[in-house]
This record gives sequence, structure tokens and C-alpha cells, in this order.
Amino acid sequence: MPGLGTSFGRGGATQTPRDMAESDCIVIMGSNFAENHPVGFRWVLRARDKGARVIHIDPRFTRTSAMATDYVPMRSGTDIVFLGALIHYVLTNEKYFKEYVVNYTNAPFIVKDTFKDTEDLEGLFSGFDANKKSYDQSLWDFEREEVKLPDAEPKTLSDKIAYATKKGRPKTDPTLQHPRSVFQILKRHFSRYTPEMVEEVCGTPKDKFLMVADALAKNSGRERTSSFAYAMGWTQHTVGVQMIRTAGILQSLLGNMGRPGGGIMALRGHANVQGATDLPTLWDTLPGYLQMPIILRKHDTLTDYLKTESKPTGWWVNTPKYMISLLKAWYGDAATDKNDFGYDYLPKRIKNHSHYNMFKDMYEGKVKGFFCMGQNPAAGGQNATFHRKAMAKLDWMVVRDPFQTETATFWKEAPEVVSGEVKPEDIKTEIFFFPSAVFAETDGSFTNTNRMLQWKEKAADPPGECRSDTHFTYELGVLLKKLYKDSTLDRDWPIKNLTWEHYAPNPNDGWKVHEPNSHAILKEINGYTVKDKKNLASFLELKDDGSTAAGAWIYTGVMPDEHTNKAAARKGDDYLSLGWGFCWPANRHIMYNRASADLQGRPWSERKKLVWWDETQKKWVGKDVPDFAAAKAPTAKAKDEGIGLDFHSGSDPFIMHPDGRVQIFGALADGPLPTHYEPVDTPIKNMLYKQQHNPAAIYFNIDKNKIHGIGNDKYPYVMTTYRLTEHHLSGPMTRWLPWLAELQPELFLEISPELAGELKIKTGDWVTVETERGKAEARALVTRRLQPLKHGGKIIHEVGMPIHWGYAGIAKGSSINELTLMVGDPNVTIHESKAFTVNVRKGRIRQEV
Amino acid sequence: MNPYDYFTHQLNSPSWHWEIIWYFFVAGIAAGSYITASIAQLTGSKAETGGSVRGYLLGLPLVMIGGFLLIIDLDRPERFLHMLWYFPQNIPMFKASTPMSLGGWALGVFGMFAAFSFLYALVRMEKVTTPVLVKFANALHEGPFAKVNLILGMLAAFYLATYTGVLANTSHLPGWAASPLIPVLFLVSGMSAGMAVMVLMTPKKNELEEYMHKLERADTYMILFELVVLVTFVASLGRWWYTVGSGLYGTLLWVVVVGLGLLVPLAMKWKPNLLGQRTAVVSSILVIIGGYFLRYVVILGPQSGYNGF
Amino acid sequence: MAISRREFLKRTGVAAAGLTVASIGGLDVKPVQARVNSIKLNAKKGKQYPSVCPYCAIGCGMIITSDEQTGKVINIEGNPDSPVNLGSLCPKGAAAFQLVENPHRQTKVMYRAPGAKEWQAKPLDWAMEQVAKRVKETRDKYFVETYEGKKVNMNPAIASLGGATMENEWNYIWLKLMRNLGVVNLENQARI
Amino acid sequence: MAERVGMLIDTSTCIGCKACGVACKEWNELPMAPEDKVEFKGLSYDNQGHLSDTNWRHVKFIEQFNEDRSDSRWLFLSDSCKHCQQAGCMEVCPTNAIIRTEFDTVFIDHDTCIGCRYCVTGCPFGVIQVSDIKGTAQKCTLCYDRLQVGEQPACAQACPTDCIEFGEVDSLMKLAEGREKLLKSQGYDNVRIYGKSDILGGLNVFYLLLDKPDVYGLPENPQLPQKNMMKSYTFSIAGMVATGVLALLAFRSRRMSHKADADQDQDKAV
Repeated sequence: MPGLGTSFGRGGATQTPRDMAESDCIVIMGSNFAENHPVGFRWVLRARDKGARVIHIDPRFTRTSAMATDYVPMRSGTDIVFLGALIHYVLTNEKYFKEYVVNYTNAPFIVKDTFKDTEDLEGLFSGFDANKKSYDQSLWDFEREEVKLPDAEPKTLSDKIAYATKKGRPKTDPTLQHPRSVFQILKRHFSRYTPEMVEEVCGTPKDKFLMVADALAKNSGRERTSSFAYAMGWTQHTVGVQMIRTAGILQSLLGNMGRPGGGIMALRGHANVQGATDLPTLWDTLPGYLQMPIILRKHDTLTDYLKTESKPTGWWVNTPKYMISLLKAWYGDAATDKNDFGYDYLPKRIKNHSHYNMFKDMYEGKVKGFFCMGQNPAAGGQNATFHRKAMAKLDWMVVRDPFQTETATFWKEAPEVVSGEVKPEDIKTEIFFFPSAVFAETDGSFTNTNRMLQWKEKAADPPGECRSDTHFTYELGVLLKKLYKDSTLDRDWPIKNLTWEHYAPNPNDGWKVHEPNSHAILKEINGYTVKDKKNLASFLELKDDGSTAAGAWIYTGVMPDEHTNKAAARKGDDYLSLGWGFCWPANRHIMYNRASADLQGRPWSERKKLVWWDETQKKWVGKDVPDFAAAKAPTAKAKDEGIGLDFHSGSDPFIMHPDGRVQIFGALADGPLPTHYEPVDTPIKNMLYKQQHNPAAIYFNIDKNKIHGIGNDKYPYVMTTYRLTEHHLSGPMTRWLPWLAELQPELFLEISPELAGELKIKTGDWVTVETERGKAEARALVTRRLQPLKHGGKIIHEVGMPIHWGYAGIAKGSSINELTLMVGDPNVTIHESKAFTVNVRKGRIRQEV
Repeated sequence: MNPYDYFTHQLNSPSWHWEIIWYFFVAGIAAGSYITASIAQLTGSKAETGGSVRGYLLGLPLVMIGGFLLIIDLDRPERFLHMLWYFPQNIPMFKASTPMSLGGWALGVFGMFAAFSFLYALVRMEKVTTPVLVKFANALHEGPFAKVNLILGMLAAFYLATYTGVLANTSHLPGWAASPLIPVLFLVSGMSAGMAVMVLMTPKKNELEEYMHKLERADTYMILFELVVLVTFVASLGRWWYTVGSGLYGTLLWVVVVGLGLLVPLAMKWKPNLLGQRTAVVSSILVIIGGYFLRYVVILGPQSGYNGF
Repeated sequence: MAISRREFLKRTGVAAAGLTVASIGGLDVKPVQARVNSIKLNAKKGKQYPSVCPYCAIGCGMIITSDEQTGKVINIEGNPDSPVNLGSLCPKGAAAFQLVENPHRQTKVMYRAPGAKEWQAKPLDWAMEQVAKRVKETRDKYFVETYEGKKVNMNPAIASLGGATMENEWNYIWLKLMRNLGVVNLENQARI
Repeated sequence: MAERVGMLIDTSTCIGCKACGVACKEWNELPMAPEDKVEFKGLSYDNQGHLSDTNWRHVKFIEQFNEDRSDSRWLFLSDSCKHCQQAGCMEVCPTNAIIRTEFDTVFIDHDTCIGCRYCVTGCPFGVIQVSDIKGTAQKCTLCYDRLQVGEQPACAQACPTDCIEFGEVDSLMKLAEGREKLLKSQGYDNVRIYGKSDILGGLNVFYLLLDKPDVYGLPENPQLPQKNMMKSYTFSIAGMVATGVLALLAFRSRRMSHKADADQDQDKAV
């Protein structure tokens, strides 16, 4: 979630769905809120019933549009032009919240002259290395005062690291006139994103765009707040992260961040995708958003790592405390400051090991063993045929799922096996299929889309040989520890010294199948004092001298003492319900809520009161846990020589950032400011710049993973993919359920009557959709909810298909991931399934052959 | 533009199929033959009643067959007594607001009268001679009670023949509910079919020649009346005429029911010796077949196209 | 006003044979004792467990009722006390019962030998040992201590996919185990 | 006699998610439709088409778009039994299997129903179908078993946007009138309440519609089937008289002309 992380400091939704009921205007873009988060949508409807404007901007008229007050069509992949034009509108018509922008964002900061904008270099920023396809971000730094350091000697490791890496405070021009001020650079950057450009590139009629701009402007400022909601519609693009950045900039200019009914609601897809990003079974991070060591940066020793990763000013000054506490939690007493707390035993990344590189290595025979648990790449992976070919190269593979998914049976039921192209005998992969327990048969916590941990109780024993994944992991750990018991090799040190036994199941927990001790795991995540194993109540208590241990510092506080598990707290109320579950960090529900008060700590308006300074008690109070130093007065002066939070004044709400302010100008792999680039497969060329696509995008030219490029007339139609409320992602949790398979039994293609007329297709006909990567067949659903859009002279048709089907289960069908392309955005290597080009023809796949 | 025309497909068809078609047909003939025989009994001479009494042989067996058909048509046949008895309260199950409840009782009551007349027919054909039965049957059919018994019997018969039409009218399928003429249509069709069967049952004896002539004429009147009622019925359906008047059901209606079942027998009535000896037999058979297909069309036509059909 | 949703937790489960006045058309009969068949709820009376929906990230509260004798789940519906969903659910959540009780659910460990055409059923313990052995073999064979002169201690030969549908506790101990086996190819659905 | 309870279904907040349908199936353990009926129907996002014996709550999808999409709307309606005050099914049921419960709802007593299917065509909304497996008529029971232990119906609880609101009918009616005013003020001009006392004496499960009823496939002015019954009986009596007279005519006239012969025979016989 670097989009939100770079802008505001933390990668997570900034508000809760409940809070959207307080919004005066809700813009839903890059999301089909009612379809995919129906229960959360109740609060949008409550806002609508209170008179709020609900605007849905989407290529398709969907269930969300049916409920919205206004629907605005657009072409998939052009969100940055639309949002950039909104920024342009807000800046040129002076609709921004001046006091908020000057004080709470880095608009006044002055950027070094080595920075050149896309306006100067026709779509590129300065510092681009063409063959490495990456930027030298040092050219984008601010002009800084000279460094000042506190006169006292650094006591802790964190202080030492901060002293060593501190930079001067950026120069500022509060009048926002300086030509190299972020404000002016922003103005110039989006100067050509005009309403006419929106009509040209997005295909959205000008009046509709101006209606959105006007609604947003009217419903922002001191008295009113607007919020944005987004999901895969923004993330699944090669410029996905930058789309979120654009919304972040817009919401900061409008002064909506950190305020009730304002912010950006990231609607995450899975029950625990937030938890799986906080405790990352991801390639690039360690728990608590600490970077995973990588040889491409100075991470050789623990000190190098901490110097590189720790930030001298802002909250991240505490990085050493969190890293060392993590290592203490993993290796217990074996981790001492003599062996850098076991840092060297952490594997270092040698390159980008994200999803597609993993499967590329698999395809090239570098990966021999593969665990696939609760995911279905054979149907859910982009260019699914390639994924199946890669899995065929493995030596062994473990699949854990309640059902025999496409991934479990690719070697005998995949289309290429059924058609005889590939023979099971040629697939040498040895496969272990473990039936897994389902959510009702395990206890544990999920972290929902607004960072709230909720505990669920085990309600029944899993049937037969089904076991929970936690049980599988614990047993595997015990077996491996036994196998490595007598090893003397240095590289086996981590396995031998891993703290593991305290997860052992409790034999008299009242069940027949005993699960590992989830409380012990959560306690380790929460953190405890090493000496007497006492639970820590807050991450403020974490130390960098090895006296504390914590699996994930951001969750500290979920188990403040041995008996209270705040994730299992169940006292709700009718607004933020602080007594229900535990929101990281420190149970703050609306992040950056210090920004809901002005420089003197008074709420911007009585109507939008959230957190304010109580002069008598000398501390921040309000409806939410303050996201600020509890007793730091609003008028506290910033200490130029200070480190950590001392460097910030009492009116710097974004405490995670080095300068305590929204990073309107914030460095990412593809630039400090969002720039529109056309999707990799697109019918028309980039109208704004010579640079057509995201220069830093990651391509995978392997096997049949071919790109269509620009205006490829073999594939003239724009295709977008999406979800239905009756199914869940690639389907293993819904297509095997009769009640849901019955509601949406077959894959369908949504197509406008105009295009269907040209291709002589009627509702119900079989159609085949083709790309260079593969083919998929579906039933046609001719509907006016899709419409051709005019781009200058050219009419572009858009079609759409849901993603849920595969060749196994009760409801079977083609997987649309036979069509999608493996390409990655530079920051998180996410693919572009929301906008690519296809060909559509009548008839089924087989008929042609 | 509302391609999703939920309305027409929203109603459900009760999916009454062959059991109900045969029941309507059999009940029609039972009632028709009983009424004809009773009228002949009341108006005809001793000689004539010799022939007409054969009509009474149809009533009882057909009622039993009808009852059996009704029971096997139920999805829970073993519970057919629920039609007559409300077990949760142990009280008789009688509900005037639904023709089906009254129909059930009517079937029972008519069955009783049909049984008496069946006995009388056996007596007259000397198949039954036990004195007490003979006295009883004659009393009911010739004696003082004849009028009362036959009138009541005929009322029950009339109800049995028409309630099936009222039941169809008391529903929501447009084809059934649009025109109130279905009961009359079923009644007349039952009469003509009943008479046709009686024609077939009458042996060639000259003393019955008189009775045969009357029966033939009555049958002709019925066929004419049925023709009139049928045409007005289809017309009175208004925009729903197509449910019975077009497509498969339309062809059956116009070709088989009207053509073969009514016009041809009418022509034969007009020229009795068209096929020599066998004209009467052939025309009666055609009438009977016409009667069956009339019910086939009127029952299945309006149901087709709806869910569950 | 509406019968309050919180009633749900106070399940009385009393099977009342309701006293009704049934209007039997025509004949007005004395109040008819509505003989109601065995009320489903009784069958569903059981121990209640608060839970969280496994589908999307809104995090709707659920109440799972499982039968005390058989230990089987008999009903799953929304938890009226949860401020996230006030007892409501979406179609997926409402169908979660079939995620638990479903004939298509696998209950046996299956093994596919290299090149085989069919599965073979295998005992759980055997499979666990085999997997542990495979992990050790692959790790020991392909482990990389240094790369381009730098100490890396990584194991490129084992990859892991999945995590966004499982609990925090699993995610934590799995990443802890994988990292300490040297695995760098570790991903889940957050990318897709 | 408990108070008169029912449900208000406010189509302005229905998002067509079908949670109600699934929750109903979960609670009442209704199976999936037969395999051959489960297929893509092309009725927008509705692949069930109608209520049935295994589907007691069916969500309808109506797309209203003009040529240039300037006037575009997607209507959803969660349809089920209306528990009418004057229930066609109850009036035509010959075995009194359909009763009025103490909650004023219409309930099919599965121990009494004989599967005669008359209620299937008695209902003006096409709600009821008979199950081939159980052999009895099936329809929404307004969760009669839940009501008895003080809970609300499964669909009302499951509805994520509170479009299905359970409660006493008169307080729901006030709520509906309030919503109607609010929606009218927000520009939903032809919003209306469908199910006031003008429709079959009032529906206990009534709707707040955004357009004319027939757009949703609901009859404008549904009646009890008994409306036709009296007219039908009068015609059948007329028919009876007509056939009676005709038959008498056919049999008596011959006697008239031969009266003389009959008398002669008598003379001879005497």
C-alpha cells in the first residue's frame, strides 16, 4: 500500500466504513462498493439518506451506480487524468483548504533545482536510467537548511543511528509562490489536465466531470468533508499506486484527511489481506512494515540496515527498537547484541521475488518446492496457462485447500490436459494435497479493511484429516527442528534457535482436534518484556537493547496483559466502537485525526469535531484515540536540532513522515508526482506525453506472455475484469457452494448493444474472447450498462468479464486469467487486469478448431 | 425498453396434466349420461326408459374412476381424506370459498345418486332380482320419490359437470380466468359426450327406436349448443384467445374438437345414412373424442408458458 | 417498533404451539390450535460462538451455532451485536454454512506421484513427514550462503503462495518459519 | 393474538445482493435448484427467474436505460410471499392447510397439505410452488419458527442495507410514508408504496417501489381468485337451465306428436 504510505505515512485505509456515514460527498472510483463490500455499503446509503452526494465513476454502470446519486462513465486505465483534472480544477479555482494545505502538507517545501518535471521532459522525471528502468531519487530531494544535532550525547542505539543519518529541515515558502515550491510544481505538473483533456482521454462528457469537481469542492473545507473509496479498480494497473497517490494529493488539497467523513477508504478484498500485509507473507517486508534485507541496498550488517531503513525524524526513528524486538521474539536468548541479534541469518533478497518473478523462476526450474495454501494461481494467476506450465516444472508441491481447486488438479483437469496438448505423464510434479479446516473450525484473528483485529472462536472440529493451516505449520516446524537437531552447520542456526515450542497445542482444550495455542502466538506478536515475559501495553515500551521482544510492533497493545485479548473485545457503539476489536495502531480508528483540529488544537468546525486539545487536562481528547503524542500541546515548537518526534511541532499531524506533513511531493519508483501513462495494452496513444507507458513498469517476456501495445487492431476492444457479489475471487470459496453456484452459474461477457449489434451477438449466445495470451469462452449479456465512449473522433468499445470461474467446482467455466497479461507496476509489481485489449467473436472456442 | 418482462412469466402453472384432463372428461360423461337418463326417465314411456336406463350404468363406475384419478393426481395421495375431514380439529372439512372443496363433496353426493340409479338400471335389466332392492330402486325411480330423487341427482350432476369450470375460473391463469363460460362449455360437452356414449350403448331393437330418435335429436341440440358456446367462449377470452386458439392447442381445438368432434357428427345427424348403418356409431365416437380434446385444450392451453408447466 | 435484533442472543427455544384464529372461509370455526410442525429452531438450538466472516475485508461479525451432541455446525448468521454489520451479511457470508457442511469438501490427504494420472489417499502423518523431508532435501541442496560476495543465507528453491484468507496467527508463524528456512519467494494475494 | 407483524421492502436501498435469498435458504435448509435448471438466464444478474419450491426469496433485476443513457436506472426488488390480508392461496385451499398464524402471517401446515396445487394458481403473485420431493406447497413462512422465539426473519436480519425492515405493520407503514416523502424530496418522483389496504386488503410484506408495479412484474390491481367465482357460478346455472331445457325439449316434443298414438296404445292395451 505504498500509495497511502508515501502520501500519509501508513499503508492502510485512513477511515472506517461506519465513518463514511458522516461524509457529505462520497466519490467511489476504482471500486464497485455495493457489489464487493455490500455490508460496508450500508453506511454510504445512510450518508445518501442524510443528503450526501454519492458519485460513482466507473466504466460500467454497476450495482454501486444503481445506488449512487450520480454515475459518471470513463475508460478503464485513465483514472489519473480524471483525478489530475480534479486537482487542476481545485488549484486554478482556489477551492483548496488553504490553512490546511499550508500547515499540514509539504506544499510549501522547496524542491532542489536538480528536479525536472514531466512537463519539461515529455513524460519523464529527471534521473531516469533507461536500461535499469529506474530513477535516481536523490535528484528529487528538497533544498534543506544545514543539519543541527542535539548537544546531548546519543544514549540509545536509535539515537546513535538518528544522529548519524539526520538531514537538515527542508526550506519552505508559506506563501506558496516560490516557483520550485511543491505547490507550484504541482500546479504546473497538472496544468494540461483540463476538462477537455478528460473528455478526450477518459471519454467522460465535460459537464459530468465538472459536476463531480463542483460537488467535491462544495463538500470540502472547514464545514464539510468528502471521502473517497477505492479498490482493485485503482490498484490493478501499471500506474495503480500512482492513482491512489493522486487521490491522496486531491484529498489533502481539499483538507479532508484525518477528519470525520473524510479520508480514503481502501476496500481490501480478502478477509485478512490487511493482516497478511501487516504480518507479511510477502516478499518485501518483515512484520510491522520493516523492509526485508536486500543486497541492492546497504543492508550488510544490522547497523548498515538500521542506518539505511531508520528515519532520523518522525516516528520511524524507532525502527531499531522494532527490528531488534522482532529478532528477540524469533530467536529468544540466542539473539544477543554480540551476534547482531541473529540479523545475519535473515535471508537477503537478491532481486524482485514477487509473484511473477517467483513463477518465472519456477518456469525456469530454479524453484523446486512450492507451498500453495489458500490461493488458486491455476485460475487466479494472470496468464493462468503460464502459471500451470510453471507448476509443471516443480519437483514437489504442497496444496492446502478445503476443495480440490484448479491448482490442486491442474495436472489432470486443466484445459490443455483435457484437450490432449499436455499429458499428465509429462507433468513430473509430486503433489501433496492436504484438506484444510475452514474459518469456523479454527480460532484466531482477522484484520479487516480498517485495520481492526477481530477474534473468532473455534466452533467445531474439522472433519476427517482436515487440519488448520496453523496446525500444519506448527507440526512442520516441529518435524524440521527434529531433522535439524544435530546439525552443526552455521546456516542451520536459525532453525535450531527459533522459538517454537510455546505454540504447542493444549491437550485439554475441550476439542478432539487440538490446535496450536493461538493466544501464545498473539502474545508473541503483541510483544513482552524478555526478562519476566510480561505483556507490553503499547509500542512506546519497546526498547532497542534487546530487553523487549515483539513479533509486530504495530499490533502491540492488542494483548496489553495476560488475560485481555482486545481483538476479542465485543462492546460496540453507534459510531467508532472503540470497545469492539482492536485497530492498529493503538486502537486509532480514524488515522491522522490530529488533522481534524486547527493549529490551536480546536476542531475546524463543530460539525466535524473528532479530536481536540483539552487545555485543562493538557492532553488531546475526543471521539477517537488521538493519533498524536498524547500530551504534546498544539502550540509546541518544533526543535530543529531534535530527532524523532521532537523535530515535529504541535501541528504536524502526519507523525510517521520525517517532516510530519502529507507528502504531496513523495518519491516512489515511478516518480514523486502521479503522471498519466496509458495501459500496456491500449487502443489509443497517450495524448499527454511522448512517453506512452509507465517507464519503470516491469515486463515479463516469457513463453506466450506477449503485449498487444498501442492501437493493435487485432484486439480493438478495451476489456475490464471485475468481481460479482455472489462469488469470491477465483472461486474456490464460492463455486463449490451450491447456494452461490446457483446464483451465478456461468461466466458471462457484458457487452453494449452497439458492439453486440456490430458482431451480431444476442444475450445468451456463446462468445469467445481472445488475446495473445489465450482464449476464454462465455455467455453474452448484452446490456446498456456498458457504453461506447468517444475519444476525439474515435469510438472505443469496452467489454467486461467477471473473474470467478475455472475448470473445477459446481459452477465451471473458462478462467478469464487465460487472457490477462503478466506485467507489473514498479512499486508493488501488481498486474493490469483492469484495462487491456481483447478481440471478441461469436461462437465457442472449440467450434473454431 | 424493458427486456425483462417479469410479469407474464411470474405466474405459476399448477401443472395439472393428464389425470385432471381425464377426470374432467370422465366426470362430464358421468354427469351428462345421468342427466340424460334422468330426463328420459321423467319424460319417456316405459319402453323408452328401457333404453335410457342403460345411461345409468355409466354414472357409478365413472365417478369411481374420477375419484381415483383425483387421488393419484395429488402429490400426497395418501392424504386425500383431508379434503373431507380437518384432522387437526376433527371437524368436517367444508369450505364454500373454494370450488375444489365443494367439488369433492359433490363428487361424493352424486356418487350416491349414481349408485341408486346404477342399481335401478340392473333391476330393469333383470340383473338384480332381490325383492328389497327391486322395491327400493323402483321406489326411487318410478314411485312417488322419483321426481325428488332424480331432480336432486340431476342437480348434483349439474354441479359436478360445471364446478370443474368454476374451479378453472377461480384462478389467476389468464386463459382460465378471462371468460366465465368454461363451466357451461364443460357441461354441454359432458352432455353431448354422455349422450354419444348412450347412443353406443343402445342395442338395435325396434322398440327402442323411438328412444334412439329422441336421444339422437337431444345429442344434435347439444352439439349445436356446444358449438355456439365454444365460439363465444374463445371470443370472450379477448386478448387471451391465443392460449387456446392458436398454436398446437389451436389446431387441436379447431380441427379435432370443432371439426371432427362437432361439425362432422352434426353433418351425420343431418344425413343419417351417410355411412349407412355405422353413421350413428361413428358420429358418437367422434363426439366423444371431441369432448376429450376440448378438455385437453382448455386445461393445458392456458397453463403452457408458465413456470412449472 | 421492530422486534429488537439483540433478541437473538437470548434464545428461548420454547416451541410454542401458537393459538391462532384461522379464518376458514365460510364456516367460522372456534380458534384453531395451529398445530405447527417441529419448529426448526429447536433443531438449531446449540452452543453459540462469535466468529468473523472469511470472505471480504469488511469483517462482518457472525454467530456460529453448533450442536452440542454431534459437535456439528448447524447454523451461521450475522451477529446483531457487531457494529460492523449489525447482524446483516452479504450472500457469501450468508452461504458460509456451506463452506463448513459441504459434500464436495475434501477430508482425506491425497498424494499424486510424479507423472501419475490419479490421486492416491495417504495418511496425514506420512504426508507430513514426506513434506518435512522434501523441505530439508531441497533446502540443503540449493541453499545459497553468499551471493555476489555478500552474505545472503537464502534458499531460492522453495516458494510459498497464499495468506490473505488465513488468520494473523498463521501468517505470523508461517512467515517466521519460511524466513528462517531462508525462503525469499514468499507471496500472497495482496499482489493480485 | 400477537400483533400484526410484517416487512417493509424499500427498493431504494436494495443493492440486489441476494443475501436475503441465501439467508432464507440457509435457515430453511432449502437445496439448490435441480441441476438442469441452474444455468445463465440472461435476465441481467438474475439467473433464477422466479420463486420456486426451493427458492422462497427471489431478487429481480430490471435495467431501464434509454438510447443515450441520459436516463439510466437499474432497479432491484427482493420478491417473496406478501402474506396478504386477503390471501388467494388460503381462500382456495380445499384442506385448510394454509392458516393465518398468531402473527397474522400466512403459513402452510405441511402435515395437512395434500399437494393438490390449487394454491399455486390461487396466488396472484405466483409465489407458491409444490415441491416434488416433499409433495407439499412451499413458500416463505416469514420464519414462523423464529418469530415464536422473538427473532426476526433470517432475510430481514441478513439484509446488509436494511432494505428489508421487519416489525409491526402499522409502524412500518409510518416508516414507509416517511421514506416516501424523503425520496420524493430527493428527486425519486414516481416512488410509491405498494401494499396499502387497497391491494388485497393490505399486504403484510409490502414494498416501497421506485416505479409502476408492472415494471417490477407486480400486478397493478391483484384480486382474490374468488372475484370470478360468483360470475362463473351464475353462468353455470344459466348453462344448466339451458341444457336442461334443451334436453327436455328434445325428449318431450316427440311425446307431444305421438300423444295420440300413446293414447291409442293405451286404449288398445286396456
